[in-house]
Amino acid sequence: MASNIKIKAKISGDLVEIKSLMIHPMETGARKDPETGALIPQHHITQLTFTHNDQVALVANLSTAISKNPYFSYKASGAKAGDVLKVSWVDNLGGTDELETVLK
Amino acid sequence: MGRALANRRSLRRLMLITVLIALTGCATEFERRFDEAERLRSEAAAAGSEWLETGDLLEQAQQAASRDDLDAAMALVERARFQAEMAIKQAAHEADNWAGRVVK
Amino acid sequence: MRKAAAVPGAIVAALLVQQTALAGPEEDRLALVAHFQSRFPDIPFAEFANGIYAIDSDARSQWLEIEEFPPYEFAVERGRELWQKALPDGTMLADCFAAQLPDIRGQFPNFDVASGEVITLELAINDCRIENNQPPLEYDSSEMIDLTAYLAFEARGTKVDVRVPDDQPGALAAYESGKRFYYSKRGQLNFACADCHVTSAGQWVRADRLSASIGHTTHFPVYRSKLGGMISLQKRFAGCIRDVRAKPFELQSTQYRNLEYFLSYMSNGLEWNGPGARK
Amino acid sequence: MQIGRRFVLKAGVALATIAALPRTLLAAAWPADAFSAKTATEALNSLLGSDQTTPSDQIELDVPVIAENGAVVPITISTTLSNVEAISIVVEKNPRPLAAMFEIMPGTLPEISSRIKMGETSDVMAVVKTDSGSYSTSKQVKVTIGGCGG
Repeated sequence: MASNIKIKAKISGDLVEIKSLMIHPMETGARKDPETGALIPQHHITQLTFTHNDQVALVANLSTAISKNPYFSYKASGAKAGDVLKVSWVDNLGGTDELETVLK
Repeated sequence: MGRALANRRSLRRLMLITVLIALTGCATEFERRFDEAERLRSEAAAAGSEWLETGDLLEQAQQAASRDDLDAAMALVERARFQAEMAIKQAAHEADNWAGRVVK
Repeated sequence: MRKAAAVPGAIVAALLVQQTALAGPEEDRLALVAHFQSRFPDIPFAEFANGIYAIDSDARSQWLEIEEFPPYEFAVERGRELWQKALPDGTMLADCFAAQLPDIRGQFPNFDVASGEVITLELAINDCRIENNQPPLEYDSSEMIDLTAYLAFEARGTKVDVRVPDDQPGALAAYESGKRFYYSKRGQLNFACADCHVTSAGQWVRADRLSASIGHTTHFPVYRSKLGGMISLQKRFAGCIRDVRAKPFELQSTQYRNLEYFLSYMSNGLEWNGPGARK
Repeated sequence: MQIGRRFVLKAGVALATIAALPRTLLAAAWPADAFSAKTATEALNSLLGSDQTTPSDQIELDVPVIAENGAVVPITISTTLSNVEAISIVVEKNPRPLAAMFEIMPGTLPEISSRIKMGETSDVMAVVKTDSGSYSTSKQVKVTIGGCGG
């Protein structure tokens, strides 16, 4: 199966720009199921962590106000080809996902 | 052809209703009007011109009738009939007028 | 046309009626392109493939932000995996198509002489499955959407070139039926597709600006932010028809396939640029 | 990292606790109180210990004037302030105003983009926490109810 996290990284000089997209419903808990009328329980990523070669680069603490299928981008210095980039998240229901990629 | 068939079908239904009236003495005015509205709805559908709610209105009318809320049922049938008639008129009007709108 | 200007009105009217009856698909298309180019003189023809984002700059910049990393990329990836997976009897979907991968999307819609019907990409995919003893996919299933998203992605950059063969009266009839659908008012609100997307393109309906007809079919399936998911072109037809408060038709009904045939022809010359992202 | 982990293994105690809370080693815990706050003031108080931030023109907040769709509003925040520790997004009129808080580690530039949800037209505030205080800038984003496309 295809991964539920995607990463695009672009190195220019010393800088790397990292873009990431992941599949997650990011349910607010206020939305109703159109068929049953029942509230759909809150379900959202709480913490998303980016690491470069095991060093934490960015931690995103999130609420349900992040759009469904979340997207993030940031830039970091001191990056070079061969560096290992890892993205991982945990959500409020205990779900997790992660993806590791090597910068090219 | 289709219309003749439909007429014959509704004639048969009318005969059935007459028998029912004779047997039960009940008011089947609703059923008569319902069938008429349903016939018009399917005529509009055959012309590819049925409106969004017409079928739902007829369904709601049937539900109201099964609750013995005859006033509501009649009002709903009336709205459905009106919509179906308008949709048929619309289709006839468009048959003569659509081509005039084509950009030349 | 210029000559006609000197002729009395009634004759002009008669000539116009006759012209309408005689206008073929290519005349229709050129007239529509000319209509939009005179309405939006600053928009290059190729840009119409981007729909409303060709017209509205604030919306365009938001769209470009989404395109930085569009959620449809997941659909494309899943579609690629489905495409590369053999059916149980060993057949590849690709075996059913005569064209190379980038050209498959552009082969549809077309008119099939044998069945006398318009064949869409979705129909062709299901025909392939049925021939190989597989159940057809639901038209709005994620598998179908993913496959069409992948084929749309592979077709990027090729040009729309829908054919209505002169020697096929059935093809012209299907085209004409789609055209009639597009220009006929329907529903409680009494709107034709063309009322919004030809006559009023660029104007506002409540908080939305109306896109132009040409380019409407180039970028499907699309990821709708509003839905948080992908939808097909025909599902979008159904949405528009519901919006004018008419009863939508079944996906891949004759009505929708003929409409797709007509409307795709109107986009001839533009690039296939699916899958897309829309609000 | 590597040494720390080996140390824990050697210690042989509290292993389960550490494993259950790996992120506490990496970053602060998810600030539940700030995220459940119902006003921007409460959220900032909880997050920064004060709702007072210094308006700064060294923060660039890029958001649309009119959101195409309130469910997906692109946002980019960058700043030339130095020693940035965190960047937060506060949507004042959302039921829970704090949308996100990004912890910027050394080596990471203070420039992030995301896509957020907005329930209605509101001021959107970018709050930058540095080692010398909290700074902010705000912009209004209009959210409209769609016609046919929306």
